[in-house]
Amino acid sequence: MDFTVVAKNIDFLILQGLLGFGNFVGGTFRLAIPAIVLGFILGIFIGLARLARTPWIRIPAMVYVEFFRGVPLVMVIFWFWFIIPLLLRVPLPEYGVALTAFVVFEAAYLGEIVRAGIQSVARGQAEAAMSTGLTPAQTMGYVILPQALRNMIPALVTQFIVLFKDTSLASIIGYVDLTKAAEIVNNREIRPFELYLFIAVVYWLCTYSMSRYARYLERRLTPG
Amino acid sequence: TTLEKIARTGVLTIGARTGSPPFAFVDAQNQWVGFSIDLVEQLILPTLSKKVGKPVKLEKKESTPPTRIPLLASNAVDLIAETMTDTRSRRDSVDFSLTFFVTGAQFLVKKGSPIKGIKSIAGRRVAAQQGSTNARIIREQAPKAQLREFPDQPAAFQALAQGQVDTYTNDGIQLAGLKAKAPNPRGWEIVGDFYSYEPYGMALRKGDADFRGVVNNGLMEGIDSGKFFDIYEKWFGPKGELPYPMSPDIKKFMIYQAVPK
Amino acid sequence: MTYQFDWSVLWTGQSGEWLLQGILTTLGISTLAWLLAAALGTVSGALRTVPFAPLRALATCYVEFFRNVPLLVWMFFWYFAVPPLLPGPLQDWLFNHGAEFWAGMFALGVYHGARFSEMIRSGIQSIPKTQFEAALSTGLTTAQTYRFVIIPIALRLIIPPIANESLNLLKNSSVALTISVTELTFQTRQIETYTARAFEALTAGTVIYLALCLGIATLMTKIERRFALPGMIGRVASAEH
Amino acid sequence: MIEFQSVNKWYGSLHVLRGINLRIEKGEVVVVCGPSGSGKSTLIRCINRLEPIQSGEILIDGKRLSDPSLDLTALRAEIGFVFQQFNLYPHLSAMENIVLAPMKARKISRPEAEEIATRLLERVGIPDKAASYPANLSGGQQQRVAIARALAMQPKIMLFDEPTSALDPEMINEVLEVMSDLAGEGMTMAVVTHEMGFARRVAHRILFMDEGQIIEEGSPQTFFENPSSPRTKQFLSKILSH
Amino acid sequence: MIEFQSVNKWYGSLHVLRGINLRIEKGEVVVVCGPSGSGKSTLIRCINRLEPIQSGEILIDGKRLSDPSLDLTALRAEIGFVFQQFNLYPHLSAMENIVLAPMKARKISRPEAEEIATRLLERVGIPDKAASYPANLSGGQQQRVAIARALAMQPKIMLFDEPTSALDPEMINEVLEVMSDLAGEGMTMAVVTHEMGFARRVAHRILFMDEGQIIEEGSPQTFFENPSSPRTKQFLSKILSH
Ligand SMILES: Nc1ncnc2c1ncn2[C@@H]1O[C@H](COP(=O)(O)OP(=O)(O)OP(=O)(O)O)[C@@H](O)[C@H]1O
Ligand SMILES: Nc1ncnc2c1ncn2[C@@H]1O[C@H](COP(=O)(O)OP(=O)(O)OP(=O)(O)O)[C@@H](O)[C@H]1O
Ligand SMILES: [Mg+2]
Ligand SMILES: [Mg+2]
Repeated sequence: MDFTVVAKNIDFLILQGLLGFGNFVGGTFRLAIPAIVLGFILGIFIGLARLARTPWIRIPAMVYVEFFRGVPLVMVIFWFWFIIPLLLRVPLPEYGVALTAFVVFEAAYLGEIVRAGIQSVARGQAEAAMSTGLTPAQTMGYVILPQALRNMIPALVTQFIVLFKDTSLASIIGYVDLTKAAEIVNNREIRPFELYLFIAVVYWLCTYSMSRYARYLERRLTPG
Repeated sequence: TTLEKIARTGVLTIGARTGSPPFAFVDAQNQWVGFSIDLVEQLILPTLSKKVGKPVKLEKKESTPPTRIPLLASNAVDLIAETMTDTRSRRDSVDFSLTFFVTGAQFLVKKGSPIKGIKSIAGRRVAAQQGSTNARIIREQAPKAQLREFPDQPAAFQALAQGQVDTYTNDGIQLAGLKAKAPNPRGWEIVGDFYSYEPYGMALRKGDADFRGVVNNGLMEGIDSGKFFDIYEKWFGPKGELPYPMSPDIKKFMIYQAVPK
Repeated sequence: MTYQFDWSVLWTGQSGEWLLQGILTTLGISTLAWLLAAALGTVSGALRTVPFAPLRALATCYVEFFRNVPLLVWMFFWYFAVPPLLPGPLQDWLFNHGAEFWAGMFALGVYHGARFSEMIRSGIQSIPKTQFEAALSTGLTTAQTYRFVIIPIALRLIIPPIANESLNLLKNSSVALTISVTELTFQTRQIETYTARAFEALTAGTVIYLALCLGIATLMTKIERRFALPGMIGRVASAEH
Repeated sequence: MIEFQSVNKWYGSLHVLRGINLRIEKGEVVVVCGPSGSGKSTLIRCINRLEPIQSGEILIDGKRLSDPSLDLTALRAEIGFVFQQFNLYPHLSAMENIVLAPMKARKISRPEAEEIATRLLERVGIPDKAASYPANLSGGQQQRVAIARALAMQPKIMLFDEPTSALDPEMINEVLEVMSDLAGEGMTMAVVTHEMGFARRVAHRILFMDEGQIIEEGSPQTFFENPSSPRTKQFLSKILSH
Repeated sequence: MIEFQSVNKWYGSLHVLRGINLRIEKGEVVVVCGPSGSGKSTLIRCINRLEPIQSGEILIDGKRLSDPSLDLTALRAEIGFVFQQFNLYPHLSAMENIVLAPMKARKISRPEAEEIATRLLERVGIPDKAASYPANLSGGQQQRVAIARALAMQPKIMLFDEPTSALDPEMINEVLEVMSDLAGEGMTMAVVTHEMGFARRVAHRILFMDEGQIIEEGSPQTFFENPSSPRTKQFLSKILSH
């Protein structure tokens, strides 16, 4: 074990790989954070659509979810990277492709989380809100979602952790995230143990602190 | 066509690898450099600029064995400049430029290994790179070998170093690169005759003769002017990234490729 | 130029055989890994709810350690780091009998076991404490209470999230190609290598995964129906929390 | 005020309301009782259309609930509903629970809404609990906040579905008192309850439901002292005996 | 039979049982009542050590619960416990709910256990529900299965924690009747309940708890007609008034 290889390349690994500052399009955080935010927004719509009464809203949402949950993410990235430009006949930037693929893919999972979160709020809450004269939209916005959100936190964080680690799959299209950065360094230095151990620790620190923060958030958001 | 597109945008996009020194790799300064990148930058780009009548900028995207053909097909890149062997079946999908490097497959073994070449690998565990022509040839010519395919060099080399496999086969030049980088270069040997012929060419979209002409002209002018050999010297010469002198045969082959004006 | 599709590459030559072999390997490694994950997940999930703190801590360590590091890293770990620790003869035997397959299986099983564990824990914790007490007070031991009451109920509550996670396991088995397991994704790449037909090969891969996943999902829904707690079908969605 | 005209309702194949005809006048207090599953909850939930009906008609102040042009949200604002399980919003304080609907549905300014809320909290006897979250209130206090929340919209009608059955015995009276006060002030009320003391004291009329039908109906006096149906007698004997 | 000797229990800093001294004789039926949070549940849960105590001693048939060599599982088998929320195993039928413990803890063969279970189901009045799952039983039926399940281990003592408070009014009597029968047969029973009719009819002794102490104790007659503490009077007035 010789960790000088890590010390020598730490700026590349952290700045380029984790944060996305450098010569290459990349950065684990730079992809994971917008992807979860946008994916969550899309996921809310999908989750709501899955609960809709009208079949022509519900069924497409269901198909969407089932489809994307049945396909490996690598395949989705691949399709977005190659097929869409082929159809549109314009090359797309890697970052845009990677982000779109993640958002579209994650939205299927996040949509399920949103749906479960909403369903976990007692039915009586919606009835109580409607019977005080709130519109369905107001009921959703002021009463159901705030509660659902709290219930969703554990599942959301788990998903975020998954996404955070999955960004490494974007390397298939040359996106330089933490794993890819380690791979690049490894290609040059051939010290896989030290490098992979190091990124395992970095991943672990990031995800573990995320799940700790989530637990704190959950407790803070529990009234009383 | 590609030329029209380049004329319009002023950009040539190439696909290259980040991890196959010295053809294309990320160096210690985190710059993306290498032999095949230099060829494009110094030989093809000037010809191209002349052809379209304005300066052309170079852009690089990463390509890997599974993505390089789709990258071309989807117009994401215009030219693949990496260690891609020109084969007949690949010519069904893409066109190739002139050959810019020639090598052949060999074996990397621990010093003192009984493996001496493709004849002596029956029953042995052999690592190869996923998607490479070598894996395919081993399968056909030495069906008794136990083949293991790894997606990248370091993983395959690791498997070899740990004894998971008995040998790693790849293009001789790649093995030489690997050996030079290894923590203990003297502990390794590259053995066997070339059991395959691996001419590297640059791939481009099929049926785009004009663009191919420009690429080939660039290479030929480089060969004519000797600049091609200077670049080779820079990367493969005694002071280069990976010393690997060009044999007289290959040098002749290169020169013969450059047809008269 | 437009790309000319040629679907025949999927059944001419060895492609069909490769795909079939890929499917079998994918199913094989996933099934074994699933069994391992289910066993580890059930035990550690149950341990995380017992009143005895050291056992709980042990199980928590397992979960936090394994699920927070990318699977890829675990693949390397089980393939490169573990075999050298084994006794020589076993090492040789392994290397000659598909070490990569077993390493991949362990990586998948242990990683997803940690994720199963979380679900099983929350399933157990969603069972009211008094249910546990009711069993104890009829004279069952703690172990019997878990065995006959808590775990059977928890398993039924968590079938939907577990079904989901099982699909993830199946899809994640493709990561094993990094340690040269010749599973489905590997084989689609193989076809691509031989035919230079990337789109066709990838389409085949996508469609096969989709079919496998949908097939398993349908099966899971059946199991879910069959084992649903009478009168509780609607409630299970919240078991994730 | 409230009128049911041959109302029928099914859940799937289960016929839960069978040809209900009923008029509740302005200012009237009606208590509904009956065995479990007889359709009491369903009956009052139909009044503000938390449940759709399959045939017949319900009219509120002469407006038909089936009218597609009816503004359901506005109608519901006029009808307060108090649930057995309180259904307070757990993420909001008592005060915020009360002011949410006036502010969002009636567009009343926050200070004004809070003033109303403060008055209502006083009226239900817990002026000091404005800042507390539901989780920190006793059941009786929660139910009183729920009543205040319903009253904040100044409804014309109040519906109660077993408002005391989830409460500890000591807390039941607190809530019944608030309800008696409301009745005393002339609020139109429909109350599902088995608190026969309350029914006797406050109700103008008692309905007894069984299997989706109203099988007995009358003033408290005749209901308790002289029920006509044997089913009612049996029911009363059971719930009054313990 | 059951003896509490200066028992103290804390939840963190909350002192829930304060120096409890109590003897329940064989065959005695004791009813425990008191306001919510007064420690009634905690008191009876300590008897089969579902809750540990911090000081004092509890003895069952002269055996000290604190004795480290005590076989807790065997002890619990002798003490039946019936919960407010029934807590039937939702994945098992009524029959299977009952036979599980005899088969696993007593190692009785299945046919024998089923015979006992059939007899018990008859005794609690639902012989026809053996194959039903809990979700398909009414609350009253579920609670009767729960009682049968506890009886299947042939306990010497039965503990009940508000066994009827989650039930619909009509179903309460079904359960109270089963309990009265048990008491009539000489079972030792400790019952937390607010069913004062039941207490009056069945109890040999009534305890009134407040803030972790037993502040009143006596026969039903003196308890209802002549309570000594003002707190008891106040409590009785509230729960008897509605
Ligand atoms: N959403 C629903 N779907 C299907 N059936 C339902 C639904 N809600 C109620 N029911 C059934 O309709 C019948 C009447 O229910 P309702 O809740 O009105 O009874 P209730 O008189 O209020 O009884 P309780 O005293 O138990 O509250 C019952 O048999 C019940 O099981
Ligand atoms: N597990 C626990 N942790 C902390 N405090 C508890 C716990 N269980 C009960 N308590 C508290 O102990 C006190 C006594 O509780 P207990 O359940 O014995 O009351 P109770 O008389 O049965 O009330 P109720 O009539 O509401 O059932 C209450 O203040 C309660 O909040
Ligand atoms: Mg009801
Ligand atoms: Mg209690």
